[in-house]
This record gives sequence, structure tokens and C-alpha cells, in this order.
Amino acid sequence: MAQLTYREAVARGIAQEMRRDERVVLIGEDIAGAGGVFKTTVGLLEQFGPRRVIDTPISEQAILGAAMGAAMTGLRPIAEIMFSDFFAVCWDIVVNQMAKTRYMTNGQVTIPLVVKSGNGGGLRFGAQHSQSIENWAMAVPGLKVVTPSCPEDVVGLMAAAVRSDDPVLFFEHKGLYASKGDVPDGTVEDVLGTAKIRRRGDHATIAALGLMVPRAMEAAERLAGRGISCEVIDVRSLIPLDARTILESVARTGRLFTVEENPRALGWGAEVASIVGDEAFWDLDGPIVRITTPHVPLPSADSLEDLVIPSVDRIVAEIEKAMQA
Amino acid sequence: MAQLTYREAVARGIAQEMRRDERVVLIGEDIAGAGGVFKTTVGLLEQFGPRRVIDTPISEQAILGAAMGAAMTGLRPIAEIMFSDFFAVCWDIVVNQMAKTRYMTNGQVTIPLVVKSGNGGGLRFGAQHSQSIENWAMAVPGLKVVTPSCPEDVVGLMAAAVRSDDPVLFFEHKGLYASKGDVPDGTVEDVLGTAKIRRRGDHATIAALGLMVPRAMEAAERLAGRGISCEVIDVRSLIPLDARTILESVARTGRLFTVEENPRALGWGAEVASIVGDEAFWDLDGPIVRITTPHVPLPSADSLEDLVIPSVDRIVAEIEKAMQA
Amino acid sequence: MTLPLERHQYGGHAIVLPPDSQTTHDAAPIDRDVRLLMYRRLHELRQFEKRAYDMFMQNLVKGTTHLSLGMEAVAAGFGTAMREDDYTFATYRGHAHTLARGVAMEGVLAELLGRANGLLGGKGGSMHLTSVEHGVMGSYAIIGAHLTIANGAAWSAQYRGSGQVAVCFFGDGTTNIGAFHEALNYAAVFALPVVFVCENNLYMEYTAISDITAVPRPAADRAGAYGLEPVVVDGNDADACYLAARDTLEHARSGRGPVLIEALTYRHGGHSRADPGKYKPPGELEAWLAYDPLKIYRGRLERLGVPSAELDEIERQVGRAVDAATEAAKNGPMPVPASAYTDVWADGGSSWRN
Amino acid sequence: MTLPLERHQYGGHAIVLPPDSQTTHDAAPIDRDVRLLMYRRLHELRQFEKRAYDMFMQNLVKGTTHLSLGMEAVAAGFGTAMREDDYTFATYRGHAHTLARGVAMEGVLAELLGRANGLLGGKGGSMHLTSVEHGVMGSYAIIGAHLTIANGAAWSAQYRGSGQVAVCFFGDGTTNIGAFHEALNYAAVFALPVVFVCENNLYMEYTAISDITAVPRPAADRAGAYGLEPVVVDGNDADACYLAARDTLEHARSGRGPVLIEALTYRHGGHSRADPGKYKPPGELEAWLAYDPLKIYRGRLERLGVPSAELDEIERQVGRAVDAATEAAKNGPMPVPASAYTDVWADGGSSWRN
Ligand SMILES: Cc1ncc(C[n+]2csc(CCOP(=O)(O)OP(=O)(O)O)c2C)c(N)n1
Ligand SMILES: Cc1ncc(C[n+]2csc(CCOP(=O)(O)OP(=O)(O)O)c2C)c(N)n1
Ligand SMILES: [Mg+2]
Ligand SMILES: [Mg+2]
Repeated sequence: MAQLTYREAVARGIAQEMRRDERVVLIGEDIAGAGGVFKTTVGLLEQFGPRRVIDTPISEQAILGAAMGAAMTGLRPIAEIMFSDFFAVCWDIVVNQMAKTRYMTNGQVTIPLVVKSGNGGGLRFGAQHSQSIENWAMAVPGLKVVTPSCPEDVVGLMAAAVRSDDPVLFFEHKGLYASKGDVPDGTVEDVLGTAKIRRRGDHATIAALGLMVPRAMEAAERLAGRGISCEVIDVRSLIPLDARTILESVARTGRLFTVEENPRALGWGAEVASIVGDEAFWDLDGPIVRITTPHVPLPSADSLEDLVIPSVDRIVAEIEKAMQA
Repeated sequence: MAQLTYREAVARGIAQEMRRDERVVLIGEDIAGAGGVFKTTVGLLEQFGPRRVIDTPISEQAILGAAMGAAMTGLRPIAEIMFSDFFAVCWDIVVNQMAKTRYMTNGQVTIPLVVKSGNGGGLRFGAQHSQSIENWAMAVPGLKVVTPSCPEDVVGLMAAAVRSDDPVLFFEHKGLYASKGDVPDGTVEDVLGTAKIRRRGDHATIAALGLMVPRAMEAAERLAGRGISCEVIDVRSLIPLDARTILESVARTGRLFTVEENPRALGWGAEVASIVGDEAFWDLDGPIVRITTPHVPLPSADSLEDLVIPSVDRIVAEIEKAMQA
Repeated sequence: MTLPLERHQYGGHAIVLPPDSQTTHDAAPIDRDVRLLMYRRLHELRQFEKRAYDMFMQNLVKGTTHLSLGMEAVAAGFGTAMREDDYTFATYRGHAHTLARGVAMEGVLAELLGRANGLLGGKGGSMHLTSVEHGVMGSYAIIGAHLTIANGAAWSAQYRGSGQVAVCFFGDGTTNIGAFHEALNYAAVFALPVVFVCENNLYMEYTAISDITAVPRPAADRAGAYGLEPVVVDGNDADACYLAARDTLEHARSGRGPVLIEALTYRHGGHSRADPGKYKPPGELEAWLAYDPLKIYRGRLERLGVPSAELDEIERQVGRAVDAATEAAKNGPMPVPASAYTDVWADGGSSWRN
Repeated sequence: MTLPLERHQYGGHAIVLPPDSQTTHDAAPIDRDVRLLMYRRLHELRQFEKRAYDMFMQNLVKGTTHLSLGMEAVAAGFGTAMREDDYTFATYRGHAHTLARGVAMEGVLAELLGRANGLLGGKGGSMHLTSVEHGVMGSYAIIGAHLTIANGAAWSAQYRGSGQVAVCFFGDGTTNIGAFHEALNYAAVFALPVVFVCENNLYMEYTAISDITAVPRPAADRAGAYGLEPVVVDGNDADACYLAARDTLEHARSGRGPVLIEALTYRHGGHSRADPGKYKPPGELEAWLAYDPLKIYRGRLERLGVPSAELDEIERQVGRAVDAATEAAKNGPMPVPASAYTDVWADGGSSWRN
């Protein structure tokens, strides 16, 4: 067991898979010589050499196209898109090419690749470098979408993503890179499409993702002190979605809250709410409430950014209000 | 009053605005000399000349960037993205630039522009030329999102879009281009952010968009024959969203169905369902059911495409089943 | 070869004529067998697409189709020169490039008809023809993307040391999209074994390339931007295409990096089914019809002494093959409904939640 | 001017040295007043950014900041030559380009601090500086986008017949992204009045441009792909930049279409706050420090007879202005919470549903 930062866990997870499988290669901007702008790939060039760890031009379409073409022909690439906001410059390769090619070719083509990316806000980087865009990917059939919230999950889910024969978007939360957690020694493996119950509770279920998981945990702690016992589910994977874990929890608690960093309209919680509102309708004791960033671009000033992204205070307040109504 | 096709209505709406305002200009691939690949801009080059109606290279980023820069500096451009699937190659300009620049500049910059695009399936064009992507845009703060379902709305909402000082994505449904409807003579104006009740009913509310509107109407007709009286709401505009019209309807009917052409996960109906499931929870007599294309890319064969996009039969069947449960 | 391809005023373009040097490559050192194979291929591509067009007119082919009638020499020349395990990356206008790798006509035609015996089981359609077993790694319908994907296949070949080359076909209009630029620079930087073949047929959809491009030769005039040599070939002359393919494949295969070729050619028909081709200036089509790749190749073979009867027999054999494929395609079953739900994922299914 | 900028092997790059011809432009026909103004500007940009750096180190500036220490001559030269109503399009590294148009330091510094008196009320931050009243139409943080947006402003100027020119600054690394290619071709096809200024500072973030670019000069070697002349200027020499700006603005203003300039320069610091700059080969920084734009410009002014005292006084005046701006910025109020909900839409609000 080692204490690792979330960013170290990324490199650890990649290294684990590169050691296991010669077909795993890594490309991206500044990921080799410099170890990545978020230092998530430190040491990999040294360990695996310039044939497998490659610095690219600022050409996101070319990067993802190269990853896709290589995946189609025998490699298992990991590509980095530095900030997830930059998916917008290469979205075609992701949504029209990677996501659809297996289906369109009736299964002739397999595309085992991972695109890792720094996602999310709280670092005062402003509207073009802070978005949580898991929901963009969730809306597109053919993409798997993963967001780990702690170092152990980073390693295990990275392994699962690399071993998946489908394209996986792996969203690392920038606000969690410095956070620490225990990671077991040896090979760490995990399973895509599985949520984790981080805390048991009886009165309400909170579904959260990424940076919102530790905030939901702290909110649950505080709410417990006020007599509201919350179950906290770390959703971890949007596609495949472990709806069952959420539905089972709601069947017990009768209430659901989602905590989403994305702007409100069509955040991932909308899909979860629509599933639960349909399939667990008769289990619900009250409305499903979504706690999200309002539907605005992210402001850069620290005071404003902290205001709009769901805080522990706001989570506590909204859940308390809804439970008392 | 004239009978126009939906495609003629597009040209009529644009012409109306170009005549009114010299600052309105039109750019896109093959839109001038050829009148557009869907013939939605026929006659505009002849009427307004090559200074205002301009054929561009296949450079979607350059097209939308040009539209944005011109909008920032005094023009009111309309740009065409031929198939909405191609938004993926210029998504950055849409979501990171157009959508965020007013906010980021604290209101210094105004971006009055319209991006029109052929959207939706049913034409056997396959997975890369058939998507319904309104939900992609709905998820991004700063974009207005419009989808008319009939010729009169095409003209009126185009006028509203051109006159809006915000960026508007105007989704024309390819499957409706050949459909006909009456359009009043003279200037036609409409209001963004307003839904329309197309049919009154008592037992259930159906919210539909674009091509799904005529299908929902026909389904309602059939369901009426089976004793189920449905109210049909044409949502028309996703952002701004006329949630009130839907909430008021559900308050009367007690049930909500959405009919969505998009693949299931995070279709626009998820947001509508999450709003209604929260704010009208106590009005609901049963679960909100979303009728959507399954979460798959669109197949091209006619038999398969017809199978996956919600048909009148499927709408009827799903509503009947839910109402009987 | 010089063609009178010039930059024109925005909004108006002059007629562009083909070369008239039909005998240029008569003396090229190409085996008779290879030439006869190319002749057969040219006819396969032509007769197949004519049949596809007829079936369109009978409303059997749904959706859209993009024919390359008049452009067959490029696909035939490259298809003939490529190694069996080389990769082809094609566009929505990809019938020819697919067939030229030896893919059976039946599957392609059945795909156009949306049948279960289609190459893609009816799920992809005309714009996405793919046959991995023939090295046809897909046809791509969003302009530009596949140039970057071809790089990936080339990278994989380089990494595995397989000696394979990726050949990527695209049009003149495609040179103006961002992905073209990224792909070319990327390929050059990493010296990838990829041959980019720009089929300059003078038009994007309905707009003349000269009206919306800053340089006269959309591909060749950009080669220098990637440290590459400009290469222009006569895209109507199968021998010219074959020779260019042989040389450039060899260049790429031997580790000397990518190549960008501009093949000048012309599509006889419209951009797609919907297009009457009104934008073509008078006389242009006629001139190019006179320089038709099949016609000039037949002329060459006759000058080189191949008996007419032998050529006629090839044409008849191809005709019979097209007829047989037509029957097989038409008789193919409709896809089973369940197939709409297969192969979203590698586990074969489409389930995205539990 | 020749710089030893060569193409290197992937993964390793050699030291790139500046020119040493500090006297080249001594005789250029530029008024003394203009030169003194440029000298003042150079110092404004330098002293402002040094202050910003200090405040960073005191943890007053949050998020990230990209300084252009060492690159001031480009912004100063262009800012001085531009007409008041011309448009500037800048990047995340845009302090200098913004200040060079006459925007007050206070607003820029307050924006870095996230204060209500910031240029953007604290909502945009360091990477998005904009001052429409000064023609600064924004700073853009996603590589490439703003080249296409600058085209739009140029198109608008052309359409309105205003005679305005759009000047668009970007880095060497930006030449490898698709939007660069689309924007250049588009500008050339429509003869837009736009001047593209590539500030080649030899590095993208931490990777040498020579390692990931197919040609030695990332911008100039691509000009031909758009029918443009290659233009290379000494980006450390304010006079060279000013002259290039004057000529190319005139070219664009008079309807002769776009220009692409490559200005060779160097950033003394790292890419952003987080970057220690370890990838710079030994000796490189020292050589460029010796060819510092402020130093060489002071040398020129002294050679041309401007008294040291006059130059010192300019520097002191600038110093006082920076101090005053620092105080004003620091004393600025925090943004009111409600401002997070304004100006998503033109109606001033953020409401998206009723
Ligand atoms: C990104 C994108 N933009 C536009 C289109 C629509 N489109 C399909 S083919 C075509 C013309 C392509 O021209 P060219 O590259 O010359 O190829 P050709 O069709 O002539 O073979 C266009 C604009 C597209 N498929 N993708
Ligand atoms: C599309 C995109 N990819 C990557 C980045 C991250 N990024 C920011 S600055 C930069 C380097 C840019 O280099 P260059 O164009 O030379 O400008 P410089 O920073 O040297 O001024 C990179 C890669 C980005 N902002 N946008
Ligand atoms: Mg073409
Ligand atoms: Mg640089």
C-alpha cells in the first residue's frame, strides 16, 4: 500500500499497463519530455522510451486520428487531450469516427483506445479551461466515459480503460490532482460501469462524480449531524452506467440528489434523474433534486468560481431544504 | 397566405431578414451559386448578390469564425453548416468561442448570429449524416437552440433568430424539408423560447421536437380513438426553454411523455423530465416516460433506420402501455 | 503534363481542359498482364457504378450515392500497385477504391440496397464501405477526418515494423479543411509510411475548387508547407497512376516518410445523386469525356497490340460479373431487426446501463 | 537576418541563437517621437509583467498567467503602427498586445487579481483580456480559434468599407493546428484585410517547435500554401516590427489581401506560471537575454543621441504608473456575487428557461 497523489496515480496506472502490454503507446502534447503539463505522465518517457511515449504537435485532430487508426490496426493507444475543453477542436474524431466506426462497419473494426484529459474547474483558469464535459460524451453512443474520484480508482479504472476494446474517455479532475490516497501494491484492476457506495445512509441518496464526490461526502457528514442520513454513491462511470446501484439505493432511501459540476442543462444527472423518475417512480418520497453549477460559463475570479460550482455548504443547504419540504 | 415547403420557408425567412437589414449576410458551402445542397437558399444569391451571399471553402471552423468575428463588429451573419453532424469539426468555435465570449468579456462583446443546419435522420444517410444533435448544443451555456417543425415556424423563428443579439443554432429537420404548410403573407415574426400547444388533451402531455412533432400528432390522433386524450406540445426552442407551458400542461394531465429523435442518453427530454420530475412532482400520476431512439448510432438501411427512430406505432404503443400500467 | 488549371475570380471559373497527350505513357515499362488487369479493373469500376446508378434511378438504392465515373484510373492504378496487406482509406466516394482492392461487387451493391448481405450488413451504407480483410479500413464521410486516421494505421505499421503502407484518397475540396493540415504535418514529423492521394476533380460539391482555394493546385502547391515535394499526376491515365503509386509506395515503405500526390481528373456526373451538375461550364464535360480513362487506356492497349477481341472479352466478363452481383444483391435478405442493436460495443451489443 | 534555426531530430533540438546585428535598423526612417513612444511601450509591457510576476509569487494572482517577457518588441511595434480603430486579436499570452493598444494597466492587473475593477469584472481572467473600446477584440485561449475570428472582423471591415485592419497574434506552435490552415486559406480567398503575426518564440509549451513541425519556419514556410509571400522579421527589434507593421497594415488596408508575418523572438520565462523552462538548452536563454529587445532598443536610441537621462526618466515614469496601477488593482473590490449571473445573454442575464 502506497500513498499516492491522484496525478501520480495516473502515471502509475499507465505504467502498469504499458509494462503488461507492448501494444500500449502514449501520445499527446508535452507528455513525454516534460511529463505532461499536469505532471500525470512523469517518468514514462524514461521508462518506456521515445518509441512508446511521444510528444506531438498542437494538432488534436491528428493526435486522436492517429490513436484511432493505430487502434484499428493492432495497437492500444492512450492519447492525451490536455484540457477537456480542447475536445471541442477534435470532437469529430471522437463522436463521428471513434464512436461510430465499429457499428457502421458491422463490427469489422475494433477501436481499443483511451483518451485521457484534465477536466473540471476550481483552478481559476476561466471559461475555456475549466469545463466539466463528461455530459458531452455521455450523449454520444459508442463512447465509454469514466471519471475517477480517488487515486486507487484512477489506477484501477485506467487499467480497465486500457483493456477495454472500446474507446474510453478518461476524465481526470484537475481539482483532484494534488489529492492523496492509498493505492494497493501490485497490479490494480477495476471494472468499468460500476458505481461505488462511499457511505451508507437511510434518508436520501446522493449521486456524485469526480470532484463532487469528496464534497458530497463532507456534506453527508454534516447532514448526519443534523439528523439526515445520506447514502453517497460515486457514479465513476457514466457509460456504461451502473443504474442498478442507484435504483437500489433510492428504493431504500426514497430520495435522490445529484451533485453535478457541469452547468445545469443536460448535465449527467438529468439522465440519471430521468431513469430514476421513470423506473423508481413509486419508490420516490419526494422530487429528485439536481445540485449543479448554474447554466453559465465558468467565471475566472476565485470568488465567483467558488460561488457557482456546488460547494459543501450549498449541497448541505439544498438537501436540507428539500428534505424539510 | 401561401403554401410553402419547409425548405422554401427557410429561404423565405432569410430573404425577409436580408431585405430588412443590410447587415444580414449569408455564408456557407455551396449556398450561393447552387442554392444550397438542400435547396434552402435558392434565389438568395440572385436577390442579394455575391457581396451578401457567399460560397465558402470546406472550412467549417473558418466559416463560423468569420461569422463570429463579423458579428462582433457590426454584421449579423447567418452561416450554414450543411449537415449538423459537421458541427463536430467546428465545435470549438461554437461552444468555446461564440457561447462564452459575451460572458467572459463581461458583456463587452455582442454576437448576433445564426448558424443554420440540416439536422436529423430518416433519409438513409447513415450514422455520420443523420444525427439529431440539439442536445449537444443545449448542454452549453450561451447558445440558443431552435428547431421548427413547420414552414410557418421556420420563417418566424428564423426572423427571431436573426434579430436575437445572441448566437442561435437553428436546426432544420432534413426529414421535413419536403413537407408543406401555410405561411402568412407579409412579414412573419415569432418569439424564441416559446413552445406551442398543437393539440389539447386531458390524460397525458406529449412533448416533441422537429420531425417528432407530426409523429406525435398522429399518435395522439390514434390514441384518441383508444380513449387516451393527449396534449401535444411542440417544444420548438430548447434554449430558452418554455418550461412553463410544459409544467402547466402536466399540472392538468398528470402524465408526461417526451418524444425524442436523439439517442437516449442525455437527449433533451432528460432535462425536461428532470425539471418536471422536480417541480411538478406532486402533479404526476405516473412516471415520466421518454420515447427516444435507442442509444445507438443510426444505421443506414431503410428497414433499420425506421426501426430505431420513434415511429407513430411505437409512440402509440409506449404511451398506451404506460397509461394502462 | 500541363493542364490549363488557373486561379479564377471568385464566383466565376473558366473551363478546365484535360491534357491531350493520350500516348504519353505508351512506352512505360509496365507488364502486359498488369495492364490487362488494370483494364479489367477500370471496367469493373465503371460498369459497377453504372449499374449502381441505374438501380438508383429505379429507386432501389436509398439515401445518397457518390459516383466516381470518369475518375476510375486513380483507384485502378493504386489498387493494382498496392501490396495485399497495405491499407486503403477512402471517402464517401469510395466504391472504386473499395472494389480496386478486390472486394466482391455483391457485398458493395447489397450494401447500397441496405441488405443483410451488404458489406456492412446494411448498417453503414454507401458512404462507409469497409472490408478489413482486404485492407480497406473504411470510407469516411466527414471531410478530412480519415487523413488523420490513415496516419494512425501508418504509425501502427511503422511501430510493428510490418512494412505496410496506408494510402489515403481524398478530394481537392478536402485540402481546405483543418484536418488536412494537421494530418500532413503530423505524417511528415513522424515520417509515417502514408501516401496521400488528392483526387483533384476540379469541384468540391457544386463549387469550383479554384473559386475557394488560395493556390491553383490545392494539394501540390501545399506540399512544401510540409517539407514534401509537389507531385502531380494525370489522374485519367491508369499507367500514370500506377507508376506514381509504385514509386510513392516504395518511398513510404522504405521509411522515407509520407508522400502527397495530386491526381488531376474529372467526375463525369454530379457530386451525388441530387446534383444535376449545372455549374460545369459548357464544353468542359465534353472535353473530359473525350479524355475518358477507359477510352484512352483501350487506345493504348490497342496501340500496343492487344487484340480488340481480347479487350471486348474482358468487358463482357466484367458485365457478367456485374449482372451476377446485381442478382445476388437484389436477392439478399433484409437485415434482421436485431442487427440494429449489435456492435455498438466490442462485446457485440449495445447495452449502456444495467 | 539569418538565425541558425534548423530542423532537428525528433526529441532533441539544438540551441537557437538570436542575431547579433543590433545596429541594423539604426538608420530606419522612423521619427524620434515614435521611437520614444515605442521605448515607453517596451517598458510598460516589461515592467507591467514583472509586477504581475511578483504578484503571482505573492499568491495574489490566481489561476495561470502567461508572460511575454522578452517578446515585447512585437506588441510594441504593432501597437504603435496600428490605426486607432484597427482590431487586435490576441492569445492567452496577451498582456502586451492589450496594453500596447493603450488599455490602462489598472484594469489588466485588477483582472489578474479577479477584482471588480478588472477589465472583465473578474469574469474572464488573464487569458481573455478584451477592451472593445481600444479595438482589443479579445484574447483567446484555445489554440487557433482566433485566427478565424479575426477573419470575421476583417470581413466586416471590408463589407462596411471602414478601412480597418485586423491584426491577429499567435505563436509558432499554433501553425500546426487545423484552424490556422483554414483561416489562412479563407483570408486569402476573400482578400480580407487581416495581418497574421506569428510570434515564433521557438517553443510551444515545453516542446521545441522544431521537434514537431515539418518545416524550419513554421509560418513563413507555409505562406506559399496560401499564395502569400513569406515575411520574416526580427521580433526582438522594435523598429523592425514597427516597419513590418506599417507596410503590412498598408498592404491589407489598401485591399491587397492578408499578410502572414513570422517574427522571431524568445520568451525569457517559462510557458506559464507552472513551467520552470528546463527544456531550454544551456546557453540559449543567455544569448537571447543579451539580445533583449529593451536593451538593444536603448542602445539604438543612445547611438542616435537620445540622452540617457531622458530614457531613464521614461523608465521612472513607467515605474510610477505600474505602482499606481498596482495600488488601484489591489484596492479594487471583489466582484459582487450577482455578477456571476450577468451577461450570458445580450439581455444582460443568464436565464435560460421560464
Ligand atoms: C466537414 C464536412 N464538411 C462538408 C461536407 C459535405 N461535403 C461532402 S462531399 C463535399 C465535397 C468534397 O469535395 P472534394 O474533397 O473535392 O471531394 P469530391 O467529392 O470532389 O470527391 C462536401 C462539401 C462533409 N461531408 N464534411
Ligand atoms: C487547442 C489547444 N491545444 C492545446 C492548448 C494548450 N496550450 C496552450 S498554449 C500552448 C502552446 C502554444 O504555443 P505557441 O503557439 O508557440 O504560443 P506561445 O505560448 O509560445 O506564445 C498549448 C499547447 C490549447 N490552449 N488549445
Ligand atoms: Mg473534388
Ligand atoms: Mg511559441
